[in-house]
Amino acid sequence: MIQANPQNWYLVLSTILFSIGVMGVLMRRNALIILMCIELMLNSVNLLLVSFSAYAGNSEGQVFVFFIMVVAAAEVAVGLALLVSIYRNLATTDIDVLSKLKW
Amino acid sequence: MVLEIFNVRKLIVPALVLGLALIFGLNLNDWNSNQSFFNNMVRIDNFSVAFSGLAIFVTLLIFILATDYYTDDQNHISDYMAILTFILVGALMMFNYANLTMLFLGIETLSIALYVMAGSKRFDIRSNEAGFKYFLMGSFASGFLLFGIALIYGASGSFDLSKIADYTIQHQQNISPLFYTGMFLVVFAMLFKVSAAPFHFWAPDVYHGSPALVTAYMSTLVKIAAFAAFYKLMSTTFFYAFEKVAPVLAISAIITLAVGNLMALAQTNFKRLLAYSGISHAGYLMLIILTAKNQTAGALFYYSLAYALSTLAAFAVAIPVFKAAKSEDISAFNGLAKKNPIHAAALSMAMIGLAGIPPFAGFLGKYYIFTEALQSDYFYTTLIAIFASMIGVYYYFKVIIAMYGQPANEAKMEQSFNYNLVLGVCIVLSILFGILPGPILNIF
Amino acid sequence: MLSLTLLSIPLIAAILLLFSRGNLSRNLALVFTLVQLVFTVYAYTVFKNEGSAAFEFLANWSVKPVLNIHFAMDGMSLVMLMLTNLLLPLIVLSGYNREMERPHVFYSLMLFMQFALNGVFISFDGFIYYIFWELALIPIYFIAFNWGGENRAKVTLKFFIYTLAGSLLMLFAFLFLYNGSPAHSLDWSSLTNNPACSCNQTWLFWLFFIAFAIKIPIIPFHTWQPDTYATAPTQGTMLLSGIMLKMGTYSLLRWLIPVVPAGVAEWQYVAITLSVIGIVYASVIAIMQKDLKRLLAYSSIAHVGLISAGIFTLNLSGFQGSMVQMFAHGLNVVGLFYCADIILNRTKHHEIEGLGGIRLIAPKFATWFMIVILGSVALPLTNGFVGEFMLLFSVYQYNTWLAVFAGLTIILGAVYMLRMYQKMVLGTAIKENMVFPDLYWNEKIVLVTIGILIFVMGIFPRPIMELTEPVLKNLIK
Amino acid sequence: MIDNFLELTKLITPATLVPLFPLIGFLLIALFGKQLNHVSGWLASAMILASFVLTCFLFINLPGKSDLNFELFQWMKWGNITLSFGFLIDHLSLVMMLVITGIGFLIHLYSIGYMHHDEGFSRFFSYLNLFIFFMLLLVMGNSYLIMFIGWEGVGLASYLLIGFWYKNDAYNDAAKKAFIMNRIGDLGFLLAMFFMLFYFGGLDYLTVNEAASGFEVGTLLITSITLLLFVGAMGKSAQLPLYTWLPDAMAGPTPVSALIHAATMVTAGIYMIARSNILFAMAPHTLDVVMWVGVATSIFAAVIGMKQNDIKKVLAYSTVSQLGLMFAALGMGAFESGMFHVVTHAFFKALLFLGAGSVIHAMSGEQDIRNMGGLSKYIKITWATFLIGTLAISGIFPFSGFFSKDEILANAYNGHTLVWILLSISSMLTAFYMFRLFFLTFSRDFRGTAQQQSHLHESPWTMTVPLVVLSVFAVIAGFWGLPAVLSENHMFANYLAPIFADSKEIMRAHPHVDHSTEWLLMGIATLAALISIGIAYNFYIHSKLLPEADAETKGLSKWVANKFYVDELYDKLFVRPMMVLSDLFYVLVDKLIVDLLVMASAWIIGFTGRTIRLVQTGNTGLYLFLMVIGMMVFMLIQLVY
Repeated sequence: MIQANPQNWYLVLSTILFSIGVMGVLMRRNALIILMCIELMLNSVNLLLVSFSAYAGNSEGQVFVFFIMVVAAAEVAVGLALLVSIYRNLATTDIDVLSKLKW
Repeated sequence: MVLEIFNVRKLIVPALVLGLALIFGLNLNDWNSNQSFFNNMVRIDNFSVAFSGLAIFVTLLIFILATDYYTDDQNHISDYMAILTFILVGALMMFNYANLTMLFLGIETLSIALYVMAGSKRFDIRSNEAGFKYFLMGSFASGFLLFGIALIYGASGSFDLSKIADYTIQHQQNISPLFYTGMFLVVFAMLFKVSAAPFHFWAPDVYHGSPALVTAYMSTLVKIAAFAAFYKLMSTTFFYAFEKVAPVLAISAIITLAVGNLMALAQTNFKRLLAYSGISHAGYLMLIILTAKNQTAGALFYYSLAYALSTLAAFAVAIPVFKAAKSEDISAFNGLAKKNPIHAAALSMAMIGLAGIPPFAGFLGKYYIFTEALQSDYFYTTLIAIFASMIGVYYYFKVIIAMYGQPANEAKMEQSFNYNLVLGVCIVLSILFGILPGPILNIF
Repeated sequence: MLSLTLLSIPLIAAILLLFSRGNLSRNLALVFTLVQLVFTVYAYTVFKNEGSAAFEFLANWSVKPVLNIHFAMDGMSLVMLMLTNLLLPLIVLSGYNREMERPHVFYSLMLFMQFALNGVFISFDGFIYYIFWELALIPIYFIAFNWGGENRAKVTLKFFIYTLAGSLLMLFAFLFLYNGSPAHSLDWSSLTNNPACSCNQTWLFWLFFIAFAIKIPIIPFHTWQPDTYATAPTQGTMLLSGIMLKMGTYSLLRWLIPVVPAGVAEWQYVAITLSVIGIVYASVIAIMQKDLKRLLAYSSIAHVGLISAGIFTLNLSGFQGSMVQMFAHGLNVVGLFYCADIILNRTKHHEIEGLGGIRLIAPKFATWFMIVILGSVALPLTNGFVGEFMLLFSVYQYNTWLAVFAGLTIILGAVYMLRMYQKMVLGTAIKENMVFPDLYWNEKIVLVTIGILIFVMGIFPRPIMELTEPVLKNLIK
Repeated sequence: MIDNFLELTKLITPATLVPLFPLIGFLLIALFGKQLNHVSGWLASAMILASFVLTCFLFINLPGKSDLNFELFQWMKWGNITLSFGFLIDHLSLVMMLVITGIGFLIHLYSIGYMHHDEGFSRFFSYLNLFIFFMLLLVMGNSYLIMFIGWEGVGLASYLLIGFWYKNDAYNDAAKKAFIMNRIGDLGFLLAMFFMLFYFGGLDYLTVNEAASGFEVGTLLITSITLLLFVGAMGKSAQLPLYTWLPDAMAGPTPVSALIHAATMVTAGIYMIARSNILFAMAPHTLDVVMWVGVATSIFAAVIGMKQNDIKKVLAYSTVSQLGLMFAALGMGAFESGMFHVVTHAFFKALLFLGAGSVIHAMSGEQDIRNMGGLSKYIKITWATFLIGTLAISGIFPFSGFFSKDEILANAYNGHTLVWILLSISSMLTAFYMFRLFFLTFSRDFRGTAQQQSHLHESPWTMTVPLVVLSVFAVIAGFWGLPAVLSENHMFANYLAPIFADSKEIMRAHPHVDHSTEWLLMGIATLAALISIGIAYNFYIHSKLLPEADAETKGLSKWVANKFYVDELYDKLFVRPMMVLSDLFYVLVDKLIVDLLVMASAWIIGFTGRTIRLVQTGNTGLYLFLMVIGMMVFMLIQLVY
């Protein structure tokens, strides 16, 4: 299936996805959306790994994807917890507000 | 290594300490036994044993500090200790990895636990901020790390360090641009982890906002782990592609030195000061990464040890002082010399050690680094590093001046055996290794 | 082994002193410094003066990076050791009737300083030398800072960073040499036998030179010095001016000249010119100084300017003269600062104006003060003359006009010293309510010892010259 | 030869003891002054007497024309340079030693009386002994270096003694001034020694003279050396332009003025040139300089002396003037004449000073001659001896000054007519102001207060005996050097002949003036002196003139009375600028420029730190953005590479 398309297509696609994620992180100010953008970055990596794995013919890449998914889940859990905590204290999810620590 | 399931709260720390001591012993047992486990996911060699030992030792000291640090917060102590232990687990993985998967897992285990610890003062908005900032930037960097790993995988077809190295050897003339891009992304991510410029922005804020004990842990164990992992990567996997990345590393080292030392000058918050000092030390350690081709693990280890000892000693004095003064500013140290001359002297020694002045281990570490850097012909980088250490003296001595030159404040500092124990151990070892560096310097 | 003994006595003493209190610490410090003096004298008596180093101690410290320990003594080291270990008991004794906080820490730092200074003078390996060089800085910083006068935090920090900056330059030079030497050896003999490529010697020279110039201090690297001398407690100032700045001049002879001979030869003229300008410049400034300790500080700059000028002439007169003068200046400046301290301590008045008539009530003090001043203005038959004669002669050998210019020191020195003496000690204008008891017993011992040595050295300078002659002759080659 | 040698070695111990006695005296009195109290005066005198006796012993026993040159120990030695501590006893040094110990002893004796009531009695004598010690070193040394020790040492003693009454700041200033001006000269001396050490390889007279003979007459080197030596002499012997310290030095007790600032120390410069006669003989240009400086000083000081009203100041300027005369003699190459005048001058000037001291003693400290007068009635011995001194210095036959001065004038006439005229004028002026002084002090009526009058008394015997002894010598000393017209045997010149033989050869001395001319010259000199005395008599006895008060002095005489404002000139030219320079260096250069550069570099670093710190805004978005920018830049760098 995957091999039906040239490898570079996957590369370009996941790079574009990754870039979208990066741009999202950079441009959005809402912490939740940023979180989602990071997820997007991670998932673009997943796609890339899977495609590489398929082309290279070994399964290591796919195993790695599972790790990433697990870690991403954990990360999101922690991130959301922190976000909740912040929301409780500040009643906002705008990351620009988080600038008490500076200089 | 799973030690978090305890009910008797008071016993947690002693038990953990005991456990750690046990692991420390077990770990040493592995000296000179090169083995690999789990399908070559983990490899134990002298490098990893030494650094594991160091990490465990640091954690041990941190735990000793933790007993008294968390006296007011007994309810969550088990959680804290567990998470701290997780950080150690992550760090150990970062020393032992033989596979990029393990590197990734180690970094994430360590980082996620740290995000939590950084934000662990739930009702303190600063702590929240620190945790969340760290989390955001950390996972952002993880994204790059992963993308880089993926690209490397794509180019070399493996996550295994030695196989990747083989790939670079076999394709010396035509290494795929994918590989280089991946390598750069991984290097960037590692630079982020070691808080090298221009990826250092998180460090001051996070160190500043986190609870002091976590800051101590971050600035010692986490930094050491990141550097050890980075070093391993550069000295083995990327060994043959090193020349490609060297200029970037050199520039990064220079900026790091400049930024860390210059920005520290005007700091008033002690933790923030140590954060910048940590950045500047990252700059010196970057010199070791720069010379990784020459197998300079000894320098890395010695410097890490020296740095960890001095920093821990500083925190062992600072934490009770902060508690007493209810402030984390340098002014909290005002007049400490009158109230607690011994503590003041110890903190002075720690600061002098950090500044890299003999007879403390910090000096010899720097000396070693500089010799290696010069040997690899990083002439101007070394010169800049030397200038940077001149600047460094100023802000370290700011603390000393506060202790000896300012009138004492009211706050009374409580004495605690545990703090003093850690302090004593750190200072004694720091002098000892400064005077008798042989065994440590030539460990590898 | 003797080298190690000389190092260990003050170190052990420094540690022991931390556990003593009050008067006990003073007595202990005195005893230890005297023991150290005895050992030094013993070293002198058993030393065979053949131009090579004796009492060698060699050990490997670390394999990678290559660190070696090499202690030894030659004539030059011995002279400096004698100076150090002779002055230390005097300095300790000078503090006997002074109130101070935490004397045990103070004296412990002082002995630690002695340890470091001894180390500097017997180190024959660049690395270990550098360590001792830096080590000496820490105790004096704390002495000056903790027991200092007004504005101490700022002043001492400036001092510390300034001198450390210089040291780091030297460190860089050593690192470079380490790297350049095939065996990675910083041993003195290997450095001198295989000098660096002359293409590098220029900047190596400057790195070393600036490091030493700051310590000495040579104009224009001197601005830390007057402030620090004025602020530091007098005993600290004695250490600084009596011994520590000799580290700089000694190092010129020990390290700079043999290690980068081509660089020295090339830049000799700059170094001499700077030194000679420093002599006149500092003397002129001293003339109108209002603060006593500051005046002495500038006079010290002038004197050591002559020493360094003599050293950079690279002839035997200059080398020999500098050794004699280092010893002499060490004694004199300690005496001068002690006299200053006696005045400051009793009158709480540190300005030259507004005091006077001390001679009326304290004639003994006035007399000994005068004797020390005579040594300092280089009256013949005092120690100052021998050194200055040889040094000026060496400058003359280099360039006649420079010698004329440098020779102004004998005029200007008299001008500022006598002016100060007249304003503070002579006359009748006694400050109101001034209580000025004449010399106490410890003050008497210190000043009389110095005073007698001033003449003994002035009349019999030969032992010092004989001690250093073989070493310095080798240096000329 | 062997006999000679043995005889000489026997003399080493006494020769060494000569300077040792005063040193011992100094140490004893310095250490035990309090316990010794007034004994210290006698002790000190005894020490000098012992030295004097030993010197006489040496004088008698020194065989023939030989000299005693021995080394005590090596002082400094480095490389191939050896500087030893040794003595040279020859005729020249013996003459000086005799003067120093002889007159020194008398002045010590005198001081016992003079200083009797002073609280610093024993301190005074310790200083005096110290002075004698250094002065003996100066003349006995066998090298320039030893001479330099004495040279600076007497400077020190002079400093201590001028500022003896240290409570008075003006005295302290005078002492300081003396020391510093001497040091200016000393620098010249020092540099001369460097030249000698460098080119001749040693500093002892033998080496120097031997090495110098290898050079040609008038070479730059020898000229430089001699000029520099002369700078030293100018400082010590108060010649233009370094003379201003000597009048101020009268702040010291009067015996000090007599001993140091008239008889011995100030003549060190003449001794030095006489000692270096070979060098100077080889430098004709320097000799000219010496001569003209001497002449100028002689006239200049004499003019100032005419308008001084302080009894000691008059004598001080007369000393400067007489020293100028001696230098003029040296400059003409008449070394022995210069030395002869040193000796005679030592007697009569010491006599005059001691007499003045006696007057001041009688007047309870008054020094202004306008407030004296008629003292001849009260202090007869002083009056008589003072008269002898005044006649001697004025050059009246047969007093000693006549002979020595005449010798110099005769030398001047023989080749330097202009100098002869100028020196004659100077002599006339001297006679005038000395008799002005004499008349105003001793003749006419008493002009002081009644209280002073009631205290007028003759001094004790310890003071008068030295006066009498000195006056005897002031009379007879001239006969040691009778001019050729009166005697074939010039004892003094013959005695010193071996010393100056070589230099005479180098200079190819002028033939002596013939007898008739000499008679003529003597006549002119006497006549001139008598005319001056007459004028003085006319002014101050006949017309009963009095010097006007300071405020009334006007015009030229005000200039003269104020010493041509030389002190003020020096103050403006050197002292003030030096002070301004000092402040300028300190405030502007040191604090503002040098230190500012240091602090500015620190500040720039700090400022950079404070500025770039602002990047750390705390905004996560910015951080992330910067990180990405950083990555891109790094990638770009990589591509460029």
